[in-house]
Amino acid sequence: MIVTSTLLAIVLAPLIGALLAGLLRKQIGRIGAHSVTILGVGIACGLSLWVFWQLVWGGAAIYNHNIYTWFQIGSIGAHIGFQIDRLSALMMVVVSFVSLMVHIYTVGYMAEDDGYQRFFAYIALFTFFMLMLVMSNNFLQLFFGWEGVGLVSYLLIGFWYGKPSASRAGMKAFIVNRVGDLGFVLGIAAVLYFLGSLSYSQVFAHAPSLVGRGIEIIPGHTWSAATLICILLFIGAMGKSAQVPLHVWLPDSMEGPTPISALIHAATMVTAGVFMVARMSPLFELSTTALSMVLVIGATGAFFLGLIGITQWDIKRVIAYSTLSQLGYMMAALGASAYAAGIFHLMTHAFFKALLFLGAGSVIMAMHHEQDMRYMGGLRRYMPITYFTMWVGALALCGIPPFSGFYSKDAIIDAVGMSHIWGSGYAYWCVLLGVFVTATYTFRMMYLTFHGKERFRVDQHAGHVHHDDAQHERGVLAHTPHESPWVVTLPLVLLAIPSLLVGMFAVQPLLYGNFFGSAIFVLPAHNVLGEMATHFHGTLALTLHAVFTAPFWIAIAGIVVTSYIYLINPALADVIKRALGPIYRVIDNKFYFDEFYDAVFARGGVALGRVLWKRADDGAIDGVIVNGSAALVNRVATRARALQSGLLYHYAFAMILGLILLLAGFVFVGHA
Amino acid sequence: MITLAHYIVLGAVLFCIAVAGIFINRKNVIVLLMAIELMLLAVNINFIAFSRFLGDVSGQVFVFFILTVAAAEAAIGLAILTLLFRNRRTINVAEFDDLRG
Amino acid sequence: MNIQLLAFYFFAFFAVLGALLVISLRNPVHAVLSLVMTFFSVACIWMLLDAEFLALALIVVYVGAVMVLFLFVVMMLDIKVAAAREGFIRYLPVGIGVALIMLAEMIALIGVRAMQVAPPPNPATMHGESNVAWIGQALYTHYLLPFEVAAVILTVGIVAAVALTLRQRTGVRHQSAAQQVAVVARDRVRLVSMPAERSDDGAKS
Amino acid sequence: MTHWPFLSLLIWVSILGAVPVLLAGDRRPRLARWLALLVALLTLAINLAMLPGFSDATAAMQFTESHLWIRALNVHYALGVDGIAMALILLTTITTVLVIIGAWEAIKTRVHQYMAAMLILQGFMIGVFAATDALLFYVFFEAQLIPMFILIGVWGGPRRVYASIKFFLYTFLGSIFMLVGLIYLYSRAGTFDIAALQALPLGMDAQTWLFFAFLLAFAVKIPMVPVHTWLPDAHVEAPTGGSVVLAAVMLKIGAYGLIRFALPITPDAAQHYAWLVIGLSLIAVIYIGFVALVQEDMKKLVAYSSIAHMGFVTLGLFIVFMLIRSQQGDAAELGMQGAMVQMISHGFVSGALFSCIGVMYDRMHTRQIKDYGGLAKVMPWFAAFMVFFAMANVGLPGTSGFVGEFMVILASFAANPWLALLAAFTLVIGAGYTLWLVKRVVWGEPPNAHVAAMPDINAREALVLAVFAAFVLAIGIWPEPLVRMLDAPVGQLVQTLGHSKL
Repeated sequence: MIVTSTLLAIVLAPLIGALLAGLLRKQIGRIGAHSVTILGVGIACGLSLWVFWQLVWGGAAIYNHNIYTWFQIGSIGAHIGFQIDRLSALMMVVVSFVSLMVHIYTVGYMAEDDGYQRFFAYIALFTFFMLMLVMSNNFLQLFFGWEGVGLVSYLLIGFWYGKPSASRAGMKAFIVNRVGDLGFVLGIAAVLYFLGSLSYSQVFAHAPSLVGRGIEIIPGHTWSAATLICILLFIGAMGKSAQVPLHVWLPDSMEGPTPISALIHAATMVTAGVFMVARMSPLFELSTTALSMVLVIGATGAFFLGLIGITQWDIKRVIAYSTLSQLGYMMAALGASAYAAGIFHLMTHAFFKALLFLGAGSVIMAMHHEQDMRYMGGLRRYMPITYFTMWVGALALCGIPPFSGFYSKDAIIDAVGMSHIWGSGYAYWCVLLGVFVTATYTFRMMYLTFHGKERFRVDQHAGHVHHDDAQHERGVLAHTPHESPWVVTLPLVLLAIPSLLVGMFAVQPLLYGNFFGSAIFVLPAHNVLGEMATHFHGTLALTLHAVFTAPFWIAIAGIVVTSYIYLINPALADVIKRALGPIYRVIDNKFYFDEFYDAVFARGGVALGRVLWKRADDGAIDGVIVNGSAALVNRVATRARALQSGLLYHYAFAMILGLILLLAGFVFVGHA
Repeated sequence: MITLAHYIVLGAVLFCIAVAGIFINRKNVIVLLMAIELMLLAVNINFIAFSRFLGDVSGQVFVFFILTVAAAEAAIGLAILTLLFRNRRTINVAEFDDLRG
Repeated sequence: MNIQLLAFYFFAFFAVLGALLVISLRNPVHAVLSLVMTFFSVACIWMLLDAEFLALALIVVYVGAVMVLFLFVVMMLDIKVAAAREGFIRYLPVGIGVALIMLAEMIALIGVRAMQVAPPPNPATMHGESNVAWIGQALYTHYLLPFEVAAVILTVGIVAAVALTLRQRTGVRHQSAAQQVAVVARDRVRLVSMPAERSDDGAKS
Repeated sequence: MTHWPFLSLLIWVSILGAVPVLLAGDRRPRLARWLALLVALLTLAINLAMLPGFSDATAAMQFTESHLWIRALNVHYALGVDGIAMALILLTTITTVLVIIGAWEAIKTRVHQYMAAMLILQGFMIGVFAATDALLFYVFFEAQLIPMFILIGVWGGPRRVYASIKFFLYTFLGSIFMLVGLIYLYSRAGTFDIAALQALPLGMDAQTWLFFAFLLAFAVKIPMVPVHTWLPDAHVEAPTGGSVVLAAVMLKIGAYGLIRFALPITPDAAQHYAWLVIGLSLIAVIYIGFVALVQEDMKKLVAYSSIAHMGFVTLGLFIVFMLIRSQQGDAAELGMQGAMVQMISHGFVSGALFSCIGVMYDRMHTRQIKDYGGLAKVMPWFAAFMVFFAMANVGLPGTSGFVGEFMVILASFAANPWLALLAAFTLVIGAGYTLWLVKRVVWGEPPNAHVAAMPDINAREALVLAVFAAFVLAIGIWPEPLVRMLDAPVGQLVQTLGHSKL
């Protein structure tokens, strides 16, 4: 039995922790700050697990109740409430667990930072918003959480606000997300317009009525209502989940502290779009057009954004592009109607990507906040725990059986391959080639960081000024790198466990066991997972069968090539780079998305604003109309002033003239 | 028999003479003041004539008030004149142009 | 033509003549005297209109007070007649022209013929009272407030005239009895305490 | 309860309360401040005392008073409030208290006159909202120009004379047309009673003329594009308190006038020309958004953003006509509610933002964005408030700024998806200009020693900002109480607009 007070405790515990840490930061100090927030998130995590257990094994019914009315106007009502089914419960567990890990990790990672309490307040607040998002039973609250996590993301990317690049990246993230939200809000409006409610249950109940309804967006051109709604909602997901072409904010978000990159920009927030599309499956199923769009955009991201990862030198940016690529995989799964596969990959990805990021953070700490892989190498001797756990994550990311990533990614590739909707052929090639790309950038990163020879030197006299990057010579460390403290390595280990195992245990129930029940709706015609289930003969068989499939060998090919280049023949990398000159440049410049946006939208907007302000507002309205009329009055008055000679007899004369005219008027006009 | 027209024409004639006086004596404030007195007188003739021919006392009462105000006006006007003359040593209206902006 | 009409023309002639002289005479004193003549003639015409009270008031108040005031001022001020007459000839045609146009218009407006009405019986005597009583009745009942206001205006006029022309002359020596009486000893004598000189210096030198 | 003349008390306590404040004189600014605060708190208390007796179930006027004022013209001193007016009066009384606290140390010259002007302004503004007689409304409407004119003209910045005259003439120009309209209505109805005027049947020609007369009068006040250019100048030159009241309350008077006059008196003309107002509103949202983006003066930026936000109010008000035409009563009500909530919310948000700018101005005596930076480092509490209000300005869910915009966007989608798209564009452009401001002012490193030495907000400033924040948050998290208060009159208004007068 799930009761309201439990759910309230889950969302409010992190919020209270955040408020205490944020508002009373002087009073409670550093220890107090991390204690209250870890306690709050711990409560949320424990209760989420309990709720999950209740739903899956305890036989509890789906919870769907409103807590209070947000507004009620006529028949249009907006409420705050929770809908807890297996989908949201799974998300709650993932979110609160990863968040808890990140909280613990942060104790070590941010130990020397001035904004310690602020940081804990932010991430606890993030947990609150994210839980509100996944637990919502209506679109309004979904949007509340959606924007809330966006806000915290903005604050956290710009956490080191002294750095101009950080605050700019935060702003960029928020504004690009807002472009997506524009679509999302319109999507919500469309849902309300066509289906008359904001509550999931009512919307989904009425969803079939959308079939056949259309709207004339352009005169003479009728659009299917379902397609319109889904595309608008998906635009929102594109912003939040960083899909092409709204992905540009995510790499820049690496300006934020590393725990944030793990929590927000890999494991949870960016997957909100995936979660949302899965939640809206009853709507998306109605529009094959929208599904095609999801599929094509997701698959494009999976391959092309992964390519960029190969050229990056910043360890966090490599993982960031990897995240973009994996988000593309999830979206592609959704587009192929394999919602469960998408969510499955979301879950495994949350674990192993958080692991990779936190591992990268551990490396960065050891390297005294140096993120450039050109100054690393050979670190495996100094930090064994980080090294091993990161390899777990890397192998999971590449989809090597039996690591968790294998099960989810394999399912996605199969599902895309089985899909028959428009664009599925293209998408299949993208996701297949994506496997190669993934293996390449992952192994490149691992080799550059942990293997090969050390490309840094230790100088006891250098770098006494710790955070002063300007005077810091690159590649020179004050101390030998050493393994991180237990608060950092503990989360690594705790995350490595599910990264390794969760796939194995979850693949059967999650993909083929109708785990989500009514939470996800798939039309029989689109049911690729159902089709796949017929070929499914147990987890072990699946794992062994992997050796006979294309993705496995593609991944192996990627690994072999990368190993050869980075371990045996490092000079080859430059040869390839030169050989692929123009293509390399395009990829290295991230397909020129940033340059294009900056020139067209950022500078174009400012230029347009300046023209409107100076020309239209100050020039036309104020200059011509407002001040112009004042000037006209002035000119007329200057003329008229000549009449006021100041000489009495002029006035007397004027009076008499007036009198004569008056009399003449009476005489001639008549005095009847 | 004296008709109403007689009185009114007399008033008109006096009024016009006063107007002409204002015109031709534009330099001499005293004559201007006297022309104004003449105008008031002309108006008063009309009032009294109408009062008599309409049998209404209001006209005569009004003349009474006009006389009062005219007396006050003459007193103040002359006082101003004296003041002006004391300060400017002239009564030439053309030189009183302080109102000119 | 009865005697009344004759009297009217007689007084009207002198009134107009006086008016013409007012605006054309060179000497201001003469002009004022001509104005007196006009006022007097008009007062007589008012008599013909049975407005005895106002006729007498005109003579007493106007001729007796205001005109004399004019005369005072004219005599007091040393007016340069030549300068004041400047432009007389130049503006004469305009003045006459304007006056004639106005006169023509007024007469046209009056429509002389339309007003060829005989005077009704004297309203005052109809009520069995004199003209003075008749006006007085109205003035002290119906027009009481305006009457009081008129009184105030006159007072203000007097105050204004005095205030305008009053001036403080500088450089005139006169004694102020009030100040003399108000003097006290403290103001005259100032006691200054001075330390006594030591004679040490003197002794040394 | 209702036999107390609460509304008269509100108005006249405030106006007459200015007298002792004035008498405190220039020599005793402390006394003047405390007296003014006392009067403001007293008005707030009276206003709060009205709440228990106020019923949100009815659209009828409550707390009504009526006395014959000018017999010859059948003008009444008639007061009364419905939910809309009540909400706005509450906004007024709360804002005034905060403004007086906010001006505690910021105003140094002629404190007593400043405080008195503020109180008188409050009285007049309450009068505008409470008047149920058109002529009384007009009198208050014009009267409140005077204290504002003085506030800008005396305590303003260097170009205060230009700004105050521009402000005065602009508004005056508009209200002349309203007066003509009212006189015409009086000649038809023989009364100035607003309810009677609303019931008056009018032909289409008369409605058209009247509609444009009212529109011009109130569009200047709101202000709508293209008669908005007085607002940036007035804001830039006005003292902080003046800006706060101007943005928080006075702009609402324009929209309130539309609700009371233009919409119900001339529904058919409004219906016919709704496209025009909707077009201008969208221009306000987008065009002004771009203009706000490039402002270098913080106050100008917030002023332009006010115009954009008020664009949502007019959009919500007139979208109703398109929805009524397509038989979507609920959506129409949603749009109008959105406009109302947006009004109240904008009152708090813009008031708070101007207060924030005032806090900075008191320390640095400049409003240029380029003079600031890195406030998060030197004034952490202030930075927290500033970011919070910026987020409210952006329309983040959970703040009041979101509620109204959300409702209006939902409603306009029902009218036409393209309208919703253009309106929702504010999500992006609004975030653009607000966050860019925040980035340049709050984030980064302090650009000079003066900024680095700025002290954080004191308890008094924190109180003002915290109260603003509390309201912004409360409306954002739970708008239902506000919506309930507005519901009955809004519902009735939508009903009225549905019936043609022809």
